[in-house]
This record gives sequence, C-alpha cells and structure tokens, in this order.
Amino acid sequence: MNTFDIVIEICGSAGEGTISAGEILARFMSSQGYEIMSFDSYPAEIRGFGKCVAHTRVNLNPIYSPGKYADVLIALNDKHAISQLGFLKPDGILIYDNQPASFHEEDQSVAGMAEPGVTLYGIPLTQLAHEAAGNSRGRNMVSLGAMACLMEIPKDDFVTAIQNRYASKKQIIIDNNIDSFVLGYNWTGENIKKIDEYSFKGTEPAPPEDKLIINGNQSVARAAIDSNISFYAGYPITPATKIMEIMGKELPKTGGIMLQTEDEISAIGAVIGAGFGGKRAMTATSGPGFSLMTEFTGLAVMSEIPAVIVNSMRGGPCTGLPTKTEQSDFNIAVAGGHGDAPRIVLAPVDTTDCYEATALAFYLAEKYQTLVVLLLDFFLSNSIRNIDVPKPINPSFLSANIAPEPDQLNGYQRYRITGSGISPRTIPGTPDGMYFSTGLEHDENGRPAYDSDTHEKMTRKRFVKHGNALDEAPDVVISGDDGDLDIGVISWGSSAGAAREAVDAARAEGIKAASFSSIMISPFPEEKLKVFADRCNTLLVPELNFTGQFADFIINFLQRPVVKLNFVTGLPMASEDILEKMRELR
Amino acid sequence: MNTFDIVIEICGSAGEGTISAGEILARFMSSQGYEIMSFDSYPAEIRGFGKCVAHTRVNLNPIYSPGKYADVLIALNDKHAISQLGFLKPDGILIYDNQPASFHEEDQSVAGMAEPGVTLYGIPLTQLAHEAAGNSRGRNMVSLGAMACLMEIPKDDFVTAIQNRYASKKQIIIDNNIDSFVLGYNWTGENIKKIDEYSFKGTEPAPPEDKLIINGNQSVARAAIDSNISFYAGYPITPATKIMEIMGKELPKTGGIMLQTEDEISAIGAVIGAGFGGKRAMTATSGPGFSLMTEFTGLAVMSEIPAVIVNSMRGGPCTGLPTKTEQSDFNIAVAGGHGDAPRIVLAPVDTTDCYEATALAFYLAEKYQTLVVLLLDFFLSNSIRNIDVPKPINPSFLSANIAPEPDQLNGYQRYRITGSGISPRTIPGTPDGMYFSTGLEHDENGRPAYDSDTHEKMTRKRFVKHGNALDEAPDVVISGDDGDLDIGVISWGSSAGAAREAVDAARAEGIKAASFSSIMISPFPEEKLKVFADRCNTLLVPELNFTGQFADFIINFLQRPVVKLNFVTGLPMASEDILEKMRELR
Amino acid sequence: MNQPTYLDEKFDRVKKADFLKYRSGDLPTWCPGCGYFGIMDAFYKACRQMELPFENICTVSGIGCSGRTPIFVNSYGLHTLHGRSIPVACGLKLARNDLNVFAVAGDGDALGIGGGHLPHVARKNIDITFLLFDNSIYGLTKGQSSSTTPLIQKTNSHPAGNPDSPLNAMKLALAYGASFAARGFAGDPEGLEDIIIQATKHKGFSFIHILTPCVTFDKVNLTWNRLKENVSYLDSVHDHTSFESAMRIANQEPFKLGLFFQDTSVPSYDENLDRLNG
Amino acid sequence: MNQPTYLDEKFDRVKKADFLKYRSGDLPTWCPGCGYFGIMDAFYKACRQMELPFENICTVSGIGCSGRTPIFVNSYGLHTLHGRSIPVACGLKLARNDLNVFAVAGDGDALGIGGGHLPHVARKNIDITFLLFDNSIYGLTKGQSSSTTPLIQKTNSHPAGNPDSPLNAMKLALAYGASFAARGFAGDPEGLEDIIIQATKHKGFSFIHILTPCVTFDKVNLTWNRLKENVSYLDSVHDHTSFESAMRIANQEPFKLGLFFQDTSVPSYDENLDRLNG
Ligand SMILES: Cc1ncc(C[n+]2csc(CCOP(=O)(O)OP(=O)(O)O)c2C)c(N)n1
Ligand SMILES: Cc1ncc(C[n+]2csc(CCOP(=O)(O)OP(=O)(O)O)c2C)c(N)n1
Ligand code: SF4
Ligand code: SF4
Ligand SMILES: [Mg+2]
Ligand SMILES: [Mg+2]
Repeated sequence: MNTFDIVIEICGSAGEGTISAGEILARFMSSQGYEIMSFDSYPAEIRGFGKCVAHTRVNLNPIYSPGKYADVLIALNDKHAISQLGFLKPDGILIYDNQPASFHEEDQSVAGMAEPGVTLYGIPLTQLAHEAAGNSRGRNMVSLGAMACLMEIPKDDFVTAIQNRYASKKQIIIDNNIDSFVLGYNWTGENIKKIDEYSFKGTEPAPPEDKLIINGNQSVARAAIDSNISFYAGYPITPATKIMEIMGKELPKTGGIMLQTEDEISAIGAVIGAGFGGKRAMTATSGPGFSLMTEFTGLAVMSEIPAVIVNSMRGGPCTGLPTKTEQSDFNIAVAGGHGDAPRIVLAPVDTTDCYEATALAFYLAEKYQTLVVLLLDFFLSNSIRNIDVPKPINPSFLSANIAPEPDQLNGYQRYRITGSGISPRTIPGTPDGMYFSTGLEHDENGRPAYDSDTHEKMTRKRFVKHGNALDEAPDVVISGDDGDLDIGVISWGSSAGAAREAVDAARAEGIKAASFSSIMISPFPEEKLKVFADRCNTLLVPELNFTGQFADFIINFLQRPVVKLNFVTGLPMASEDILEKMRELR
Repeated sequence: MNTFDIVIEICGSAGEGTISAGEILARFMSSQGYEIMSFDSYPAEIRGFGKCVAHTRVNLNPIYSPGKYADVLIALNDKHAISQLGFLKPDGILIYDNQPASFHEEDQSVAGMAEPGVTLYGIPLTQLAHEAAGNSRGRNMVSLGAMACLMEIPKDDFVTAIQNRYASKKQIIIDNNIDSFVLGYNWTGENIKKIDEYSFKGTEPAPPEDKLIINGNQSVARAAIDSNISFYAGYPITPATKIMEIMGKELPKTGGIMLQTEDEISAIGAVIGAGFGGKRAMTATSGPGFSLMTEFTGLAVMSEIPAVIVNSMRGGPCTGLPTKTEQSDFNIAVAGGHGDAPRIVLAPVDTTDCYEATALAFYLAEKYQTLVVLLLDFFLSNSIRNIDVPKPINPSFLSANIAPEPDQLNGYQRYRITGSGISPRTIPGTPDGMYFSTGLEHDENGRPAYDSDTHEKMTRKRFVKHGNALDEAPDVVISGDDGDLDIGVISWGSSAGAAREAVDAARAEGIKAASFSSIMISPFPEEKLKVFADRCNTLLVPELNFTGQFADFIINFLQRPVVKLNFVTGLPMASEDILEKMRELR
Repeated sequence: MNQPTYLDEKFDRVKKADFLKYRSGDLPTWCPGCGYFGIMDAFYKACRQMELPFENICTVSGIGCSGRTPIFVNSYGLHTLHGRSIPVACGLKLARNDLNVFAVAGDGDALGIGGGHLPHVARKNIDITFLLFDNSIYGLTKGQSSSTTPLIQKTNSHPAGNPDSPLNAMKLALAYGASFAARGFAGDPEGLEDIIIQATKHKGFSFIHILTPCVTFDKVNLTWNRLKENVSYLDSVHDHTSFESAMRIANQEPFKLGLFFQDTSVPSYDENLDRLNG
Repeated sequence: MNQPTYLDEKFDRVKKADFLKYRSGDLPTWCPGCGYFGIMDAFYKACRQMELPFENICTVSGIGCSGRTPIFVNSYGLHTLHGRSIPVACGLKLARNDLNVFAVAGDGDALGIGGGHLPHVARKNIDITFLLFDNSIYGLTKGQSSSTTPLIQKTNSHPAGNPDSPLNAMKLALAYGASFAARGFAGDPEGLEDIIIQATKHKGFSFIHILTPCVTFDKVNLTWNRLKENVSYLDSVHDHTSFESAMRIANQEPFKLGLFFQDTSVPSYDENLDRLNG
C-alpha cells in the first residue's frame, strides 16, 4: 500500500466550523498512526463570510508537501466550494449539501459545476444537523461522518477523536458534535451507495508513536523555550502572532518575560538590549514588521550583539495578502537594512527543522555575536504535522558565549580582531570587562573611529566571522539520483519539500534528477552547491516570489543560468507544478 | 597645456577655517574659468578638534573624479596633516607653519614626517596672521596667500574672490581676511625661493562662462523646485540635511510647503499623502532613514502613488560613518522592503546628472505612479563643481500624470490592467473618479482581493509597468575604445567618474578599455550591458562597498564572472586605484 | 446614557435623511454588533449635514478592523500602513488644502505603533479631523492587549492578565496641545455626528476619541452594556476653553462625552506658515 | 537661579569627592560651554553618592550630541539608534533586573523620532531612569528645529521661523502616567544630582527632564543667561503626589525645577508580572 495518499479538503465560509472539522480530521488520522500534513486558508477579515479551506493530506510515509489537488472535497458552502473545484482531482469525490438552507441556482450549486469525472455524494447536511442537535451548527460534523463512512474509516475511533477535541467543553457540546457525526455516518451507510475507489480500508499505518501534532510556529516557540530563552518582545502580526501568544503563556512559567511592545522597532530594540545584557532573546514578525526592524538589524551586526528574529513571510508587498503564503522577503532577510551588514539567515524546510533551526539560531547568535534571521512563511507557520518528539538540544548549544579568560581582562578589548572574527565578550556586571558599544564604526576598544583603516579592518572582521558560521551549517539535503543529472532542483524553505517530492515523481518517469536544499542561507554552502550544480545539465529553482530572489542569489555563486519557476498565488509550492516544469525541461 | 591638473588640499582641525579657505580657493578658480571639483572631509562630531580636509582639483578640462593624491598640501594643523601626508604626491609641495603656536616634537611636525621628494615651504602662518589682524584666526588666509604666490597666481583676482566671499560680513572681517592673504602673499614673495615646477602661469583657461558652483545636494534641490515640487517632508540626517534646509528656505517662496516631520517614517508617509493628492513631493534621507522608510516604500508601489526619495549614502551599517562616503545601500534601494516591490532607481554620476536625474525622477514617479529612489552619496552630495547652468526642464516632464479621459470615467477602474501597466489615475476632487486605494492586494477597482489570480495579475502589472520605464532611461555612457576590449569597467553612481578617468589613463598605457555606466539602475538597461560585456575580455566592477552589491546585481544579467574591486575606506573612488587594478588585469 | 430613547429618533431621521449616499456599495466586513457601524452612521450623517462634496472627502486609515473605514465611504479613500494614517493625512492636507481630510485609526494604530505621530500633528495643528476608534483591543489580529486595555484584563497576548496600565487618549491629546479634543460613543451616532461636524468645522487639528465595543474580542471592558451604563455627556457648565478642567475630567472620568477642549485662537499650521513666510 | 553661589560650594565638593572615578578616560567631544558637561557632573556625583558598582551601571543612549554620554561613563554603555534608547534600555533592564539602567536621550531622540516609546515605558512603569537632555534643538545635525523649539524661532530648517508649537515634555510624562517626573537644570549639577539619586531609587520608571543649553546652535531660547535667570525650584508646598497640581505647574511655569510628581504605590512592570503570574 505504498501509494496510499489521500488529500481531503473541507471548504466553507468563516463561521461554519470548517477549520475545526479539519483539525479533528488531522488529529484523528495522526492518532491512527498516519503521517499527516494539514493547512488551513482563511480570509484576512475577522468576519465577512470569506472562504475557508481546511486541507489535510494523509499518508503512510513521510510527507514533504501538502499536495496540490484533493481527492475528496467536502463542500459546506457552495459558492466558495465552486472556486475550490479547480483543486479537486478529475476523478475525485465531492460531498455536498443536497438540501442547503437557501435555494441555489443551477450554476451556483457546487454539484452542478463539478467536472463529469467527479463522484458526487449529496448528503442532507443541514437537515441531519438539525435532526441531531436542533440547529445547523453541526453540518461540519455531519459531513465528516459522511466522509468517514464513505472512506470506510472505523466509526468508534473517530468518535473518540471528537470526544478528545471537545474534552474541555460542556457535555452538551460534546454530545451534539458526536451525535451529528454519528448521524452523518449512519445516514450515509444506509442511504448512499459507494461507487468510488478511495478507501482507508486495508491501509495499515504503523502503530501510533509518541508524536507531536504541531505547526511551525509552535515548533519554533517550543525550541526557543527549550533553548533557555529568557526574554521575548513582540508585536502582533499575522502569521507570527501565535509565537508571541505562546510566549505570553509559557515564558512566565520558566521565569522569563514576554514584553508586548508598542511596535516592531521597540521589539527588536528590546531584544538587542536583552542580548547586550547576556540573555537569550527573540522576536517574531512578518514582512511589514521586519521592514521596520531593518534599521535595528544593523545595530546587532555593528555592535555584535546576539539577536534572533523570526520572519514568517506572507504575501507582499505592503500589507499584501496577510493570510497567504509567499517567499518574497528573501532579499531583505539576507540584505535588508543599509550598509554592509552580514547576518546569519536560516530557512527551515519543515516543522521538525523549525525546531532544530531555532535551537541553532540561538546558539549561532550567541557564539557569533550577531543577528540571526529565521525565515518561515505563512504555510510553514500554520501547517500542522505530526512529528517525532524532538531530540534534546545539544548542551553545547545552550551556552555558547565566548567570554574572555580572566587573564584577557587586563587591557580587555571588546572588539579585538581575532582569526575567527569572534572577540571574547563580557556581559554587564563583570567587574573588569566594562566597555562601550556603538553602532558607529569603532576601533577594537569600541571607540568611534572614522578612518579608512579601521572601517576596512572592522568590516572585514564582521564578514570573516559571518563566513565562519558556515562551519556550523546543518548538512545540505540532496535527495534523488547520484551521478550526472538531467535536472537539479535547487530550492529553499517551505518549497523544498515539494521539490523533493517532484524529483521523486520525475525519477519514476525516467528523468535523472535530484533536489538540493540548505537550511543555512547566509552564509551559503556555495561549495556544496557548486559540486551539485556541476552534476546537473539543467538547474531549476522553484520559489514563491515573482522575480526569483533566491535564484538571483545563487546565480552569484554559480555564474551560470538557472531556470526560474515562480509562483505568487499565495498557495504553498505544489510538487505537481514543479514536476510539470521538469517534464517540460527534460 | 592639456595636462595641467592640480590638486590642492588644506588640512586643519575643526575651527581653523579649513573648509572656508577651501571654498574661497574653489570659487576663485571657477571665476578664472578653470574646471573645479572640490570636496571636504570633516568629523561626525560638532567639536572635538577632529580632522578637516578641503580638497580641490583644478583643471582646464572637464573633471570626473576628485583625484586621489594632492600636488599641494597646506598644513594648518601638524597632527592631522601628518595623517594626510600619505595622500601627497611624492614630488608634491607642503606648505606648513614653521612657527606654530605650540612647540612640536620632531616626530610630530608635519615637515619632519614628509617624504624626501616633497618640497617644503615653511611659512610663519601664526606670526603673520597676528601681524595682519592681531590674532591667529587668519592663518588660513595667510596660507592661501603663500600658496597663491608660490603657484604664481595673480594676487588681485584672488583678493576679489575673498572680497566676494565675505561681502555680507562686517568690513573689519573683510579687511582682516584680505590683509592676512596679502601679507602671506607678499611675505612669501619676499622670503621664499620657489624651487618646484608647479604653477598656474601660462595656463589659459577658457573665459569664465555662466557657471553654477554647486554641490549635488544643491543640484537636486534646485531641480526639485524647477520640477514644480510643491511639498517636501523630511527629517535631518547627514548628508541629506542640506536638501531639507534649502527646501525650508526656497519652497515657501513658490507657495510650497516644507514639513519637518518627527521621523523619516512620517516624512515618506506625508510625501505619499501629497502624491495621492496629485502633487509632486519628495523627501531626502540617508541609510538609517531609508531603512525606516522601507515599509512605506511598499505602499507607494502597491497603491501606485508617485513618491520620490533621495538616499544620499554614507558609511554603514548602522550609524556607521556619518561623514564618509560609501555605496553600500544599493541593495535596499533596489530591493529594500518586504515583498516583490519594483521601484525605479536612478543613480546620478555627477553634479549635472543630479539635476537631470531629479527632474527625470519626478516625471517617472508621476507617469509610472510609483516610487523613484535617487541614490546619491556623501561625496556626490557635498562635492562642489562648477557646472553649466542646466537646460530648462523638458515641458513634457512637468506634467506627466495620465488621467482618464472623460468617457473612461464611466465605470472607472483605478487599477485597470492595461498593456503598459499604467492605469489612468484620477486625483481627489475629481467628481466621477472616486476610488479607494489600499496596500492590500486588490482588484482593478481597488477592492481588497486575496485570490491567486488577482495577486498574479496585479504583481505582473506592477512589474510590466516598471519594465516599461526603461524606455525613458537616459543613454548609457560608454567612454573609451571601440571594438573588442581587454577590459570593460562597469560602474555606477559617484564611482563612474573615476572609472572613466581610469580608462583614459589605461588606454594611454595601451590597454584596450572602455567604461560603462547607466543612470537608470532599476529597471536596468541589461541589453545594452550585454552588448557591451560581449565586447570585453574582462569585466571590472569597482564600487564603494564590501561585497560588490552592484556587481552581484549585474551578474544576474550577464551570468558570467566579473572582477570586483571594492573599497570601504570612506573616501570617494579614486581613478588611480582602478587603474592599478586594470594594470594587474591587463 | 441617561435617556436611551435615541433609537426612536434615529429611525425617524434615517427615514428622512439621504445620508446613505455617503456610504459606498461595499458590504462591511465587520462582525455583527461591532461598534464601528455606529461610527460610520454618524460619519455619513455628518457629511450629509455639512453637505460635503463627495469628491472632496478623503478618508485615510491605518490597518485594523477600523482601517477598513475608507472602503465603506463613497469618496476618495486611502488605506495606508498600520499606525500611519496621520502622516499620510497630513501630507495630503498640506498639499491639498481644498480637501476635507479625515484620518481614522484604531487604538493600536493611534497609540501603539503610530503613537509617535499624534503629538506632532497636534502641536503643528494641521487641519485634519482625526477619529480614534478606541475599542481597547487589537481587533483584526484577534484580541491582543492594546495601549488602552485595562491592567489585569486577560487577553490573547496576556492570558494571565495585562501587566500594562492603559493610556488615556484624552489626556494625551490635551497634553499634546490639540486645539480641539472631544469624545464620542459609537452607541450614540447622533451625538457623535454633532461632534464630527464641530470637529470638521474647527480650523486646525481636531481629535475625536470614540469609545466603541469590539463585540468579538473584548467581553469585559468596553462592552455595549458597560458603555451604555456609564457614558454621559459633560455638564453644560464645563468650560471647554479651560485646559485644566478638561485635563481634570479626562483624568478622573473616563466615560465623559462631548467637547472637552477647544482653542480657536491657535493658528493652524498653514496659517502659521502664511504668517511666517507671507 | 536665585542664589548663584553654588559655584563655590561646587569647587569645595569637587575637591573632597572622588566622583571622577565614574568618568571614563575619553575626552568629551562637546563644544566648550555645552550644558551637557554639567549633566555629566551631576551624574558622576550621583553615582558616587549612591556608590553604584561601576560594572552594574548601564547607560543606554540614542544618537545626537547627547548620545555620546555612555562613552564618558566608566561603566557598561550602549550607543544605540536615533530615538531608540528607551526600547533597548527596557529590554536590558527586564532581562537583567540586577543592573542600574539609565537611558539618555536628546529632545530629538525622546520627543521626535523616538516619541512613540515614551508613553509605553511610562505606562508600563519599567524600572529605568530616563534622562532627557532638552536643549530645544538638534545639536549634532547642526541646528534644526526640534520638538521643543519655540514657535517662530529661526533655525536652520526654518529660516523664516519655526511654524510648529513646541511640546512640553513634562506635560507628556505626566499624561503618560510616569510614576516619577522631575525637572533639573544643567547649570545646577547639585540639584540635578539629588534628582538623579531620587530617580534611581524610585522603583519604576523615572523621568528626568533636564533643561540644558546648546551654546552653538541655540542663541535665543535655552541660553545660559535665559535659563539662569528663569529657573527656580518648586515651592516646598508643592504636593508631588497630586497629578493635577503637577500638571498645572507644568502647563504654566516652564522653568520650574524639582520633583513634580511621584507615585510610589504603582507597581513596577516586574512587580506586576510577579503579581499576575506568581
Ligand atoms: C507593521 C505592522 N505590524 C503589525 C501589523 C498587524 N496588525 C494589523 S491590525 C493590528 C492591530 C489592530 O488593532 P487596532 O489598531 O486597535 O484596530 P482594530 O482592529 O481594533 O480596529 C495589527 C497589530 C501590521 N499590519 N503592520
Ligand atoms: C534614523 C536617523 N535619522 C536621523 C539621524 C540624524 N541625526 C543624528 S542626531 C539627530 C538629532 C539630534 O538631536 P537631539 O536628539 O536633540 O540630540 P542633541 O544633538 O541635541 O543632543 C539626528 C536628526 C540619525 N542618526 N538616524
Ligand atoms: S473583531 Fe471587533 S473590532 Fe473587529 S469587526 Fe469584529 S467586533 Fe469589530
Ligand atoms: S552642538 Fe550644542 S549640544 Fe552639541 S556639543 Fe555643541 S553645544 Fe552641546
Ligand atoms: Mg482596536
Ligand atoms: Mg537636542
């Protein structure tokens, strides 16, 4: 059953329980031992009946991307579901309300608009919900019941999942939800004849292990706390707000402080202040907030103060598409802010990476005394995976400041030029290590100095240090064929999973291919990239921005053409789209 | 006398009249018909006896760079002048105070530290100043007198220049300055025997024409006013402050408004507000302020509102070197701010360009309804040239908004997708053209829209528009040999003049070479660049930043290696350094 | 409110008035029951009352639920950045003195991220009308503490309770030297209408602090019930030319409505410029 | 000042005290006669008086002539960005409650570009001591109008006269809810020393507004002469627990010195956190 792979989408309008139905589905699948990846889309407005989609992919093997097309579409709202039909497979299943509360014109009913190959199952969702609980609120549960029945999923296990989801609620709520589900399940069993091939029957997932069901934001927050962060400062912004909210809840438990600041400038300023004080600190934001922070990023670099910024990218520019995903802040992550200001940039590829990259970020920021930017995106922040419980963080990661030896304190120079570019650093409170730090160019003592020599030497020092951080880069991930390749796919961040899956599919079609990605973006493992590129006939660089920001970045290392594949759809990268391009290029 | 070319430097500490002596010298030379380029260096502190250098290059022909080495060094302060000796030509002239107020150790006297080939002229500057005016304030004038005498410059013309400089001052001040100059001149004539070859005698400058003696900031401000700007908003920052100060003085005269805002965010916000109102508006800043503005730059791009920002770059990152020059904001000018936000970037090469590029900036911002960034740097902002009075601005430049035709107002769509990417724009007050504008992604009517199609279409629209602005690019400047070249030097902004001179010098040494520069940086005339590059064996890209920001940018067009030549000395680009590299590469 | 009878009056006026012409065709995306509907009502009516030409109205907003305001007005509108409606509105007004410029901001916009702009538009006395939609919460980002959330209140960012004392917007405006400072209530569109009219007519910066409930994310502080029970208009004896009494009331009585302070003798920014350069 | 006799006393104390140990070896880059020398004097002496351990002092500054302060203190110091000493100092103090954190800002720093931070450090009552060096001008950038430059004064940015009315820093601090607000004068280092000591001991945010001349770029407003003639300490009857009388004096008498307001009952930020999460 290696090819078992099902994508289920629930589509409704805000307020119809779309997202919570998706959540129950994903948790249930995880509890059964399946690998899951789920991802919700919702509008930027609080209300306004915008379109919501809960997308869940279920598999027996590790999943690297959410899958572009659905096998099953559950339509809670016809209007929105019509616009989602393009993402239903030609031979997919549509479960819809055959007695919606309001009358639909023929061309406004989702069943009427579906392609011929689609299997239609009309269920009286509204009516059954009323039967089960006296109002239409339970339509989402009825539809899940119908789906479970059609997919031959055991009823009782699913009921337990609903029970768990609502455990903290009033009994009547629990009952209503379960009753709705069961009624949907039973009604479907009794009235509908299954005519499709999709089924969970016979899939034998590995026995459920100790898994964490988390999204990227939760993974980052958890890693930050496990990395002994003691200070978080932040300002709400989609899709990073949740990190702040978790910090507000969790940090006080460990004696840490979450400061909600008046803006993002203040947030990064406070993080730098805490870093100067020798404590680990972080802020998380998205594009608009990161833009505001760029002036301060220069201070962390120039004064050599550890700081960690998470930028979870959303659609841009300006306010853009606050609830859509994009990878268009690459340029400013790597080179935002004025002047020559090298900083470390890490771009995790999946939820597990989010944890590891965050732990690495704190280590690197502290050891290299600089800014580390962690680049996530809306998709990575919000998509849910069931991952293995992360391994404990390497103890050497937890305390990485290089302090001067006692005998170095005599004539201590905070910014001494060393081979590694790292100068031993004292923290306030150390009696003989006092120093003054400035964002002006300065000499080894930290005193402002504007002469040519000093600026050249100190600029070099900062770049040397930055370059050395490459030693700490996580291994690049190369997946696919060995030897000479028709196509090498080079990608980054949340797009890398889709690239990997596309390569697998292309190889199955006889294309010699492999994918390459690195979590460390700056400094970049350019030598490894060159070795990889030398094996490739064609280089393909898929990413979620218009101009190919990452592609342009690596062209500087490779100095040879690459094929750019860019999407600004607001959707996560789809392996299908990469595969199509690979076929074209083969 | 084609090779007549003299660089004179006056070096003193803050408060010794170094800068004003340099100014008089430059104005005098211009009044005689010489071409001049002069440039001052001073410390970032208000006081503190920091080093000042007034550097003036004098020539009969157009000058493109300030010249790295001085022929004549006038030392008003021994300590500072010692550190300037490295920039005196091996056979140059040193004029120094042979009876300074305070006793110097041998190794602290500039005369004692000069190289053997240097001609030393010791003048009792302090004593003569006292004789002339009763105090030492006039040492700068005495030294100018001595220099003028040694260089065989007619005394009376120079006296007139001093007279003019101080015309608005009290008579006693005028007299003191003139007396000091004359005494220095006469004493030198009577007591010093000229033993060097440097002289102005026999040079026959063209009869003085109607010239403007201005620096880049003045040139930009003048062009802005001539372009009918009606609103300026700004916040002081070196080296852009002067633009605001000129606006504060001049704009009210034409009924315009200069608003000094509380910060740079507010300044660009107000400029965008005025732009939305249909008026021409501008702000000027430097790196730190530009970093703060980057969030707002996205609004100008997304809402398609004209805005002009001058960024006069100084040494970075962070507060960096506020009074030194650098070209390290290239990246953020072209790609600062989150998201895919195309904007037009212009980088004038010299003082005349500053005028023309500013006029072009207003035209392009208005016509293409977008942000235009003008990149200057400390050197270009502050170096003084005597340029021809600029030609009147092309009338078509003065009114460039494409308004909808009356019949387009029915069903008016502010963001209509057109072939050119430009949508006809109404301004508030137009009865039938009302619209709502947002930095969210939006449809053709301006309504927020987050679907994939709209974002793709609108992103493309903005990039199409941006690309079309290339039609309006000033001609690229290619100077040097035709045909195949050993070396092509590609440069930008204030470095381009030095590149051009270096190429001339290299050609004189038999290297086949040419230089290439474009005022329009984004969009970039990549086809023209490719044609040029195809002629070149080696490409050399000199610029004033550490990583080669512009070089990396053009590698994306060329996809072939270039030789980077980078300086972060805080000094303007020197043709000598480029020439040296060209010899190495030949 | 003392006399909760205004609803009848309201329906009466709605029937007679054609103020809905100032409303755009776009359907508000706000939650049912949100106070912002009342504010818009007041705004439409004020425009109607003053007969402002549609095309001369410019509403400039920041980001937040309140930021959507311009899209619901039948006029020119600009939705800027979070916290930045004031700078943009100032530039627009100074460049185009002929327009009626209204700047709109949420409490996050106005006092949090954009809190640095308010002192300056006030001291410069730039002739815009500023509407602060104060619901004491971050609405659009779903319920985090704002600059006006009370101490100890539990929010999504401070689940154990807000550790920050709130700012008092009226005290700030007064301290900044605003030449016009008033408070309105979303639940009394008629009263707010009058205030907006006075503010619009005031030459110089006018500050309107509007108390308004966020029905979705604030269930304890500025709720409809709590507001309706507590708001009341300033006594008619209140001397709105006295900075000190305005400040005292602002400091002591958080729920007073009406015109706190007005100084018609301060020249507006453009008048000052004319004086200095003229 | 009423009794300009303090100079004698001063020399006396200089001779006896060893407060110069708190001064770093770096030579000030300020203009001769700049008021900042007097402020530093007061600061050194206050540190000496309190016997603060050198290594526990952190001075955090913005950009400006005033921004150079940390370099002249024998301790840890951080020169940040223009307008941003407050956020950085807050992060430092919250992460390291054991340190004595002083934030320094010019009037441009504090009320112009950084004016958005002051309300929040005050309302949050974060336990730092804030010294506002108010010379009513942009010193380092050479004489442009600042947020406290008087109306009509001619400056390099407003050669025809400043069209903006000045902000009153003390009114702002009070309106923001600062739990400690005092004013000092660079020309009276002894008085300022006392204020700095009280402020440092105050648990919570302490705001010190310091009047100080820029001898180079302000020849008319806060000059030595004008200040010396006009400053005077608050009457001993002034009740510094009364917000209203502090506000009244702040509004009416720009040259009063001393402790305007103190409220020791407001918990500091960390105390509030302990209470909520403890
Ligand atoms: C620079 C920036 N930071 C953060 C955000 C996210 N954001 C959008 S609205 C908002 C707060 C909204 O609160 P408020 O201003 O009170 O408006 P309301 O929604 O309550 O009307 C925030 C933090 C943003 N859009 N831009
Ligand atoms: C973001 C930014 N904008 C502008 C500047 C330029 N700048 C440096 S100091 C200063 C003003 C200084 O005035 P103030 O804060 O009153 O300090 P003072 O020099 O009077 O002590 C300005 C505008 C800067 N460094 N950074
Ligand atoms: S979230 Fe609150 S402020 Fe926003 S629309 Fe809903 S009720 Fe109104
Ligand atoms: S410019 Fe003014 S503030 Fe700066 S050091 Fe000189 S006198 Fe002091
Ligand atoms: Mg709000
Ligand atoms: Mg100042």
